[in-house]
Amino acid sequence: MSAPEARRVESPTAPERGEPAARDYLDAYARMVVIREFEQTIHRLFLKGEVHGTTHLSAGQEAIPVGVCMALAPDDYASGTYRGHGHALAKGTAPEALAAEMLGRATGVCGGRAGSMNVVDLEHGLVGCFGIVGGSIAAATGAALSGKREGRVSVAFFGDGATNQAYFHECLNFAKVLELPVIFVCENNFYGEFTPMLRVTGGGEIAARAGAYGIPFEVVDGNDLWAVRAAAAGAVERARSGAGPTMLECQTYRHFGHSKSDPARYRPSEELERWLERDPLTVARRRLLAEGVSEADVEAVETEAQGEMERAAEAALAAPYPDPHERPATEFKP
Amino acid sequence: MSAPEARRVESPTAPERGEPAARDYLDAYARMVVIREFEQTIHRLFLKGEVHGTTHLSAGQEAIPVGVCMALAPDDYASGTYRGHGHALAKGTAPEALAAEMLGRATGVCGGRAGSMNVVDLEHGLVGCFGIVGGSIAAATGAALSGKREGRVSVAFFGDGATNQAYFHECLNFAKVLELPVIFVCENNFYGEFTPMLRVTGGGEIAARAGAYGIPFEVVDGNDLWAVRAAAAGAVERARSGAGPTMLECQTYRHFGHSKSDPARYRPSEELERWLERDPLTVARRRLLAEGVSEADVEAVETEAQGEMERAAEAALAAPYPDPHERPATEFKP
Amino acid sequence: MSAERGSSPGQLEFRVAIRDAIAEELERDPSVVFFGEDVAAEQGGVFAVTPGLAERFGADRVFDTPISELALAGAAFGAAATGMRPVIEIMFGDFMALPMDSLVNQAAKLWYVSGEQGSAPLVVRSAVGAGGRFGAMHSQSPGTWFQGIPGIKVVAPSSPGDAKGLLKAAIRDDNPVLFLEHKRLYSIKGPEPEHEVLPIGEAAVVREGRDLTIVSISKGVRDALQAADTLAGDGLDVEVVDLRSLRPLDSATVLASVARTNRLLAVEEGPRTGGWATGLLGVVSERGLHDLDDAWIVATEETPIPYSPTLEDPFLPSAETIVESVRGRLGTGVETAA
Amino acid sequence: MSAERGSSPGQLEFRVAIRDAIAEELERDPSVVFFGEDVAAEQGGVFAVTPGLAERFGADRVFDTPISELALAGAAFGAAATGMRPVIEIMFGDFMALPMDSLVNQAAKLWYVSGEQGSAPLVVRSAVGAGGRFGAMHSQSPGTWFQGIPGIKVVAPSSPGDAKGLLKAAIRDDNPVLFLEHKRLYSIKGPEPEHEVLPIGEAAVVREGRDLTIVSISKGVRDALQAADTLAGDGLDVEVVDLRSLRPLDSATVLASVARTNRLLAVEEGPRTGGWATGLLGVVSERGLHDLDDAWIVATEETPIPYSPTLEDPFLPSAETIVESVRGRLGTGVETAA
Ligand SMILES: Cc1ncc(C[n+]2csc(CCOP(=O)(O)OP(=O)(O)O)c2C)c(N)n1
Ligand SMILES: Cc1ncc(C[n+]2csc(CCOP(=O)(O)OP(=O)(O)O)c2C)c(N)n1
Ligand SMILES: [Mg+2]
Ligand SMILES: [Mg+2]
Repeated sequence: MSAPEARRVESPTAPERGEPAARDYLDAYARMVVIREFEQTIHRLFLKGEVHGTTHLSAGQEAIPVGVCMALAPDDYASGTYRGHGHALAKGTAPEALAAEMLGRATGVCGGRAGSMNVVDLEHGLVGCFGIVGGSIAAATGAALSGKREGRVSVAFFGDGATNQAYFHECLNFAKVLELPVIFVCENNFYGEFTPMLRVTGGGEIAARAGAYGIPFEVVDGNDLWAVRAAAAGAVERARSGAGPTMLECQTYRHFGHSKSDPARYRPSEELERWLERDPLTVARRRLLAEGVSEADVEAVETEAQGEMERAAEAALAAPYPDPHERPATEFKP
Repeated sequence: MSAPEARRVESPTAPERGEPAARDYLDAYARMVVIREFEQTIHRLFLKGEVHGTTHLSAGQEAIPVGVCMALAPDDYASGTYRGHGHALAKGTAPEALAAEMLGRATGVCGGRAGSMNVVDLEHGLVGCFGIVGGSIAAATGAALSGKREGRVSVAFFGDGATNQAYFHECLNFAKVLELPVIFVCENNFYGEFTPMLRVTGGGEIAARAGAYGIPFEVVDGNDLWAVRAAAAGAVERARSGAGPTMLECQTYRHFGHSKSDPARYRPSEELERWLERDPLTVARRRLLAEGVSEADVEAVETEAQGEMERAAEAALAAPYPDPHERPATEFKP
Repeated sequence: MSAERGSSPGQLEFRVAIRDAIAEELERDPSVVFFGEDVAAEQGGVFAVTPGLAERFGADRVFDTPISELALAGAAFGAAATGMRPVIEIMFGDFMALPMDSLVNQAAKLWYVSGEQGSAPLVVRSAVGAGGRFGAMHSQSPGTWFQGIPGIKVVAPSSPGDAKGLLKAAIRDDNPVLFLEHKRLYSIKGPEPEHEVLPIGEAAVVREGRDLTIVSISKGVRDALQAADTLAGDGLDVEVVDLRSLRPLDSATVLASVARTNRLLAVEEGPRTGGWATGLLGVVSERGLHDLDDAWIVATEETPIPYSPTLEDPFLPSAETIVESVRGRLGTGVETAA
Repeated sequence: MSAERGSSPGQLEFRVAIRDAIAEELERDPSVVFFGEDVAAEQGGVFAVTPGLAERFGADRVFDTPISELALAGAAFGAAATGMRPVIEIMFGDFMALPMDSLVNQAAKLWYVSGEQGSAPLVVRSAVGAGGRFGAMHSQSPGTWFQGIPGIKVVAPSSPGDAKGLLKAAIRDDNPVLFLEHKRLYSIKGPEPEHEVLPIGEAAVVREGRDLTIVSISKGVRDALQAADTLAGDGLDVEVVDLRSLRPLDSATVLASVARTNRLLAVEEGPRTGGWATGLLGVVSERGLHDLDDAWIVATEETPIPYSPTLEDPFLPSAETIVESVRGRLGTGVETAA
């Protein structure tokens, strides 16, 4: 049983929309590069013992959070997963604050308390990243209750495995019944931890599950920034206009194993290769050039992004560890 | 928003099957009458203060458990709900033991410990009735793990409201992935407690949710014993042959309010009347006569059933209350 | 405030106290919303606690939900994290295991784990407790399941006045609060509260005495008070402490009381093993061992809750079993301070 | 039995002890099945506890499931009620709130509520505990959430030998059992158990002493033993009791120990309020108050578990903090029995 090639379904719902300019895609590409660099840096730092516990890298899936966040306003809400570095970075968390969090430093976005799996960045509308599979779905559904009043949209990022969780079912139905402005973005990378999606997913069609709740859905090439953004823009429009939730199944693939200790031997090597050829960075780069962006401009943002990440990592590595005596914890908000 | 008339969908999956004889339907009708008498007796006894706490009557829904159990072997498994008197009686629990349980007597099927909402009768394959909405779905799914080894089928009875519960989603997917011999029987009576099904059920199509898991489904006229039995027989055949789970959405209506204290004012009176005209007992009686069963034979089983219930109630009322000192409870099975 | 006050003036019914608290906070603060299963229906939930609220505040503020406890709590979490103050109803406390992941791993953790960026000001109301013949799945007191969860408050009032003041405090609290309402209290009446809000985390000495401290919470406090009256006839002067919340746990009030009476009885509607009552004795023995001449517990058997009246009644603590236990433990010739 | 034994003979690794126990019971009893998330994958779960079992026993006996903890527990319940003996894995103890309804309201209640018609012989294995930098949602010890639930046993071994004997007992037990495996024990080694099964519900005096009883469970027992060694250097003769299960709670063994030592320290990896440790002190004060000269607790702060090493390390009880606490509480001039 191996993952099928991503298939693309034309959006039946997306109307004609003002397309972003090539410059916007170049910026988005830069953000994707930052995420890729971030993951590679974290991987290196993990092997050096600087990142503790475990960590789940999202390399290969960058087009999804970046494409979705292109369609959002800065004060829209989002929630992510333990594989959440990309979710946070796309939503606006500074690489340095995020890296410092991974390293358990006092300057981390959560002061070193959260670590890799549980990042929260309320300032940037990131309600949280959730170590519990499916938790992000609830958080975004609830944020959409606020969003409905405020004209804000809320996005839940989650994996294919999460669609078998209680949270998925109850929250999608809840959101539909209340017509909440929430977008359920499933990053279908065709595996849970070590178990192929098709082996544990009755029916095998993730997006179709949304249909059963009366929620419009779309299957999207999750490695194509343009496709993700377009689908997300349609969903955002629907949400803001009061038409309720949408589900996007973005098909993609993770480049690393599930977590730090996983060599991912359960994946056929042809499958991996096929997907590596469709690396979302490669796809985006090619498209940028095809759309007339110059090689020099592309290289410039790449260099800039790499530099940004290097500086962030250095600053994070230089930051102090938190001192429990200096900042005594409280159980409750006073 | 009011409940639609039950619609009937021809089973796309049910092959030609050996039909039971008219005599079998007459027996089944007798069982339906016993259930109806049981509910009316419990209602009376509740008003007299003999039944304690609360109780949920299934009058109006009798054709479903009886029709499903016609298609089962005696040692197949089933699980029911707090509205479970019909589930237990159809599965084989003696009316006297069940009535005594409602009355909190020592001779109750659970010794008076369970009461109306939590009846268990393992001897008759009733894994349990569950006060927690959705619990029955899990119990039957698990029993189907045993059933798969033993050639037995397992049935979960549950309501429309339960299809919004975590248990529904996780267990249907689980059962499909493992191709378990389980039949999910949704008794769609178009209301949860006081809230109309359509107002809290995204998509509004309960059976269609099964489709999203790749589970074959059928929408059945739940007030027609023949229709229920036929659909159940198809599902049982599929389960026994290794073809996995089936979902039956049996559309029906409860005659009483949700529980003892509910006058059910939220239901339009035309709606209630429309459904009362299609009382499953009336429907069955008419059909029996049409199929050539004599009025005398029908009356005979009616009288017999009423007598059976009367004797059961009397015996239950005469039974002693449990004495905690006589039979000290243990937390664990020794 | 509400149309349905208790008949005699100043006689506040427990369920009306709850309703009024919600209504007043809905009125006061637009960020408050209230939702749950069948709560907006004409009946106002299965215990008729909230009729009229939906009509008064509209479907944006008060609404019915699917039977989806996990989504209820999850939605409340996400809303609370983004500025709202949701009050949700989990119909029976027994169902509290279903939304528990969201309460424990989302709501309770936001404040600390986020590095204090924000918190989840939500309230979970739920009907708890036995004695109504509702059987094993509709009678439990889930307070103890949550007492050990840092970040969530667990409140259980024993009187209408406290219910109103504590619920208003809970809704204004910036942290998640479980608010447990004993079913057998819904119809009792009592005076209006003296203050608009009652701070969460303060136990109350509801009766002063010199010979024995009985500590309880929720309905148990009423039983203890009744038992104290009876025991007064024995010449025993009983002090009664109402914990009012299991977390925060106001051990200081209990310790101060025990320092005066030197004897402690904790009465819990729940099993002894793993309950809050043994924990309370533990706290006192850790910090006040030398004040303690005696300490014990009245609790339930270590089984699920039975249905039959002849099983349920003796299973539960009551004024009678408290009196019996005190007499048995202290003897008739207890040396009193008098 | 297993291919992957610890390198030196007789040196049983904790994770292998678990694996062997499951394998031996699968072999012995055809009604035993084992399922969970990624447990049948080549790796044998995220802690590499169960590699090889799927290959050896086949997909009918050992299989992977969807990420559906509630269905896992529910399916285990229904299977157990109908004659099977399912062993399931809930990957991290923190996820135990998701299946809790099935465990509490289905499995734990069947025996009693059915009037003893049958029971639910299932085992829920789960990796618990902090110290691995897994953060607030992958480090909790949910034993206390379940300690107050009649009808379910809560077991947590501290050594490979106990793990094997207790897990085999759990699988043969006719009741539901939570079997909590501390992550930081997986790689430790110890002797094979002396007996095939170790009865559930019996605490063990793992070190005898006359001056102070330290009670703990799971990894805490190892910390206590290490602390006892250090304190021996101070001239303090410490007895260490391993509870081995929180329910049933073997208070008799603790009471007997305290009757000898007159001092009790309970060490819990979890918050003090609502934990099992305060409860244990409570049990002792109820039944052994007059044996007690001192009693106290080493536990965690009342917050979620932090990620950063400089926060997590001091947050957790350890041999050092135990020693420090004993020295602080008893002083250097503690009057010992010697
Ligand atoms: C409720 C819960 N169960 C199990 C886990 C352990 N776990 C972490 S990630 C994961 C796989 C998730 O797969 P998917 O949803 O597809 O997301 P992906 O990791 O592929 O991004 C599992 C089982 C968890 N964190 N939470
Ligand atoms: C988990 C849970 N939530 C809420 C309830 C309270 N409750 C009991 S019956 C009921 C309505 C159930 O509706 P449905 O599933 O349609 O079954 P019906 O009562 O119509 O047979 C509710 C909300 C419960 N018992 N369990
Ligand atoms: Mg995945
Ligand atoms: Mg219904």
